[in-house]
Amino acid sequence: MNSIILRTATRFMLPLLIIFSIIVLLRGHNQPGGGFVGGLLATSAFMLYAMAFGVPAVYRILRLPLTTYIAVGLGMALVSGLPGLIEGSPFLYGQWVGFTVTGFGELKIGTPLLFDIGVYLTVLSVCLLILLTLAEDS
Amino acid sequence: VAMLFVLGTLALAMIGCLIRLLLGPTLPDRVVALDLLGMFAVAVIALFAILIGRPVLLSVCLIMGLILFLGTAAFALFLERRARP
Amino acid sequence: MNEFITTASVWLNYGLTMVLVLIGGFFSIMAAVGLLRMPDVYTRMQAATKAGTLGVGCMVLAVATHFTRLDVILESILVIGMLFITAPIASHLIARAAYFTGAPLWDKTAYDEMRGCYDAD
Amino acid sequence: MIVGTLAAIFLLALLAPTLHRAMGRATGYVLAIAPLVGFVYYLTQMTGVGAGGATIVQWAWADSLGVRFSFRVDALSTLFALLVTGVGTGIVLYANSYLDGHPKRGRFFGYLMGFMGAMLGLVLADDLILLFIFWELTSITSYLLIGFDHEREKARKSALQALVITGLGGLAMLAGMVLLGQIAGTYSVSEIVANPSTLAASPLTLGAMILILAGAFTKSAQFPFHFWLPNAMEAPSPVSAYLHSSTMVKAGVYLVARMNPAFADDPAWQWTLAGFGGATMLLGSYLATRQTYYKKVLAYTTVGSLGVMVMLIGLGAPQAAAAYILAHALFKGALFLVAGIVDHEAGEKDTERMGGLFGTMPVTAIIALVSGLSMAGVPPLLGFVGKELLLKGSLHAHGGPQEALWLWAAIATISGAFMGVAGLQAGFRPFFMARTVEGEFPKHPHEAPPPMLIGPIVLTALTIVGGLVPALFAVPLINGTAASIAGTHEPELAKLSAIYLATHPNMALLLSGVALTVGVALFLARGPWRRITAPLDRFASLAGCERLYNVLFNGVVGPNSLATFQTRLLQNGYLRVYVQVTVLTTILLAGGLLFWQGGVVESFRGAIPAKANVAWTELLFEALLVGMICVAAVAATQMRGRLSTIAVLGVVGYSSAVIFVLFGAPDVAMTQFAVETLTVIIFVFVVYHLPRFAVYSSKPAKFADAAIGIAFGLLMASFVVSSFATTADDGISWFYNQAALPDVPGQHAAYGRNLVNVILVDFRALDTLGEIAVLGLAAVGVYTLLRLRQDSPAQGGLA
Repeated sequence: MNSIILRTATRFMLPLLIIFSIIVLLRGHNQPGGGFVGGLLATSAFMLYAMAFGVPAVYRILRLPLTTYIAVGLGMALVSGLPGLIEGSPFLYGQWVGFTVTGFGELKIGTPLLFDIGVYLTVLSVCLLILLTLAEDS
Repeated sequence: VAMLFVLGTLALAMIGCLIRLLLGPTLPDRVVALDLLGMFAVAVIALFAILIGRPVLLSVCLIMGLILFLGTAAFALFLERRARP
Repeated sequence: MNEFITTASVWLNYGLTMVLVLIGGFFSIMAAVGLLRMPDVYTRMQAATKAGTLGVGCMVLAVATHFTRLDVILESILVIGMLFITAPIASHLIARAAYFTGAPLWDKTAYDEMRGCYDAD
Repeated sequence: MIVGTLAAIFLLALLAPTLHRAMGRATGYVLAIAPLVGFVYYLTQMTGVGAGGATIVQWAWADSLGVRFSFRVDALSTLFALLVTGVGTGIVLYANSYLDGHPKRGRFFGYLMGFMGAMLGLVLADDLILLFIFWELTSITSYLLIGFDHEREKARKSALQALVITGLGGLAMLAGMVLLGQIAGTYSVSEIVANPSTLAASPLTLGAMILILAGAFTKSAQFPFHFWLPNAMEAPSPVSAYLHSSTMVKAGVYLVARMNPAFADDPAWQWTLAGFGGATMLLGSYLATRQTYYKKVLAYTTVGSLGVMVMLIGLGAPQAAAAYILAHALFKGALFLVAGIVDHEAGEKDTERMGGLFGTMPVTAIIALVSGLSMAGVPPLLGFVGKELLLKGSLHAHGGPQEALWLWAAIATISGAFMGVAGLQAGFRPFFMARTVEGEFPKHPHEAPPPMLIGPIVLTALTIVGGLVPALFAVPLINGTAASIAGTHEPELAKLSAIYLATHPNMALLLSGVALTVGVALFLARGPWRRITAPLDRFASLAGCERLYNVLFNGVVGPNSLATFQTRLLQNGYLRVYVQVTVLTTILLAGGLLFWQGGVVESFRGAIPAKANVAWTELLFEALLVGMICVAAVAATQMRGRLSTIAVLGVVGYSSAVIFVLFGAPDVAMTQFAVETLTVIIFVFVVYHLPRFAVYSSKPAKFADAAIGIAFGLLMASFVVSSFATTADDGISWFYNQAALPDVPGQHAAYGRNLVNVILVDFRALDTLGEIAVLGLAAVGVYTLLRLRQDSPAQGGLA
């Protein structure tokens, strides 16, 4: 699909969509959002790119094969559970560490956040894998 | 109270869109109808945000707006490729 | 004096949202009618997209004026911006696709600029 | 130390194939070390245990179920442990050269060691469930060993037959064990056996007993289930010698002996054991006389001997049973090994066609003769002692049913005679009598290589020594085992030395002499005897239930059987049928349950007023959206092109997203919307591959599908409505609210106002972890599937 208009639009839209999906992911705890929706958003962003520039182009941007992303995502989710274990409380127990970032005030990063990013990555790579294989194959 | 009146008109518009979608002779007609219907959905959500006073719905509209066009693009792409594989 | 301002601003904000919503509604209904009345795909498409985008745009703007908070306004501007970018692209794509797949033109079309320009690339 | 040897054996079982690749011929010797060590260890235990002592080793394993990883070594288990390890060492050495040059020898050793470990574990286990686990392990390894030479169809069939029968028996036994565990309140064998009174009290004991006996009888090839053992002769000779003579088939006898104290006074127990044992004994030994194939003769005599052991335990003659177990293991093991040697060296299987082998295989001939005579019960040997005690036990057994005593003695003598015939047939005929058939042996017969002879020589030596000088090892073992079998009441111990028994005339000696003479006579007249008994064969095979087994087996698995019918019905390749079947089953199951319990009708009445408090405009709008969804759904079915169907479905997706928003769930709305668009994309791609759209289903099929669809819709609706009816206690939501943002500081909190995501990510993170793992797997699955198809010539990809 080599319509120039689509290409120029995608070149502009892709980063925007991805940034927005990350925003949705990060604010998941308090406002509507979270790993799943973020992942889906990112997938649609990449799909847009695939439509405009073709599937091989997407593989080029992703550099690593998608299956590794799945592994990374799952790994993250798993690792985020470990601190809970070390603390002696049950696996995946939320651990929070707060530190102040100049300018924004108190910032609390916690294991659930890591878990959420893990979810985000997995969902993203899973959907993308299926879609791209379908697209490539058709 | 005027809001409700507008809600009604939007509903009417949606129904019209649906009719077109069902009747629409060619496929692109249906796709356009679907696209418009999606837009109406965004409008309804925006209106609803005003009604119940929760601005947080706006992000839902934002996402819908973005992704909606992806659907139509997919259709378009497919139509084109079916014409000359 | 400031009491007047507050009532005015309240009335203004409320009024403005009301006006915008009405306009949005009007355009939306127009889009739907356009969609129904227009003879062939292309004319329907342009009606639907133009009127639709404007209608929804106003609606979202109404949301902005209703909540006079900064973040809401910023977000609604973003939404409108996005809509204004994506909608034309979508319709462009559809038009292209429709044309290639030979959607019938309206019998009374004056002239067809596209005819010869595209070879089946 | 106990568990040490066990673990070592299992470890070697795992390493055997690699060991074999590394060391080739020497693997046998290395592997033999473990059982040898075990054998020596249990020898040292023998004296201590003889006096009734028992060492217990145990760990907590699954406390909640009350199952403990415990072993108990007492006289009975030592006897069997010695058998397993002693004969085992001989077998490993024997197999080492028997299978010399066989490509898969490493694997054979792996199975063999695996079996040895399992058998050793079985005899030592003190916990019912642990015993069961080892029991099943033996069945599996025996399946692998019988079917080792899997090219031969016959081997595979008999291996499967053995597995099916012992497996089913095992299953019944498990049920029996669990039942027993419930009655006795504990799974530890020693405790169950210690207080038979609790068992006698409860009504369930009979059931538990029968089930356990079912397991024991199938494993020890008792009367109705005996036919798998002769078929198991397809296995290589070392396997037959080890599994199907001295160890595995005795597992049932071991279990019966172990459980005897618990059920001893129960007449039902005695009668079943004596009855089945006697029948098996008679049938087994009779059929043995009909056979000419070397291993078949031995197989049927084994069936007979197993019958003897079970009968003796039933008749309450534990000492006789223990003696016979020991004697049988020794001479039968040796005879089987001899059969292997003859087959391996001379290549001939049928005893009638053999002859004059004494000249070429002197050592093997002597071994065969001694063991054969021991089986026949010729005086100085241990076999004679065993038979003598058998007759004495059956003559005046006090434990068993009194009135039929002479009956048992009669059967014992007859089968003793038949055993005699078989003994001579196997031990005397092939070596010392002239060869009646001309022509050379298939393979030029020569003496077996030394390592193959070690096993039989040792076993035969023990038979001789055991008979002449029992005090050395026979007495402590046999009396100790007798004590543990008898349990409470003290068994009177007869003198064990063969010479003493032979010189003190009594009724048993007389019967034994009669049996011997009849045996020799029958042997000499075996030709006419076989002709006379030929017509009887039909009856014998009928009684053998083999035909019943085959009919059943084919009925379930064979060509025109239940299995094929079921697969043709359900998996017939049409996707439509799969969907129909799944939907129909859900409707039937869920619907049935709902109507049966849920009382949907009341819930319908209760649901309507629930939503009174919402502004009527909202309600109106929702109605509109729902209306749109219904219209779209109906339209979707009527659509001509696939793509338009997708477009219409898009409507359904978008409207449901809006409904979610109306119900105040932005999260869900977003996800629904994104998913909807992605599904549309997926559909678009998928549709690209499908062939031209064509209406397949005929008119009636359409209506059927419609009916199913509507039914499913109704079912879902009734589910939703009934959920209204049940009072939604907000207990859970209160907890999550509280935990997410605690009003009381300090309490563990998740610091998140967006409850949906907080739950997803923090509270129920483990489930989410599971879900994304599943997601990952699904993706990989789809990827490979598509990649597979993709290798076929790919049409132009996405430009």
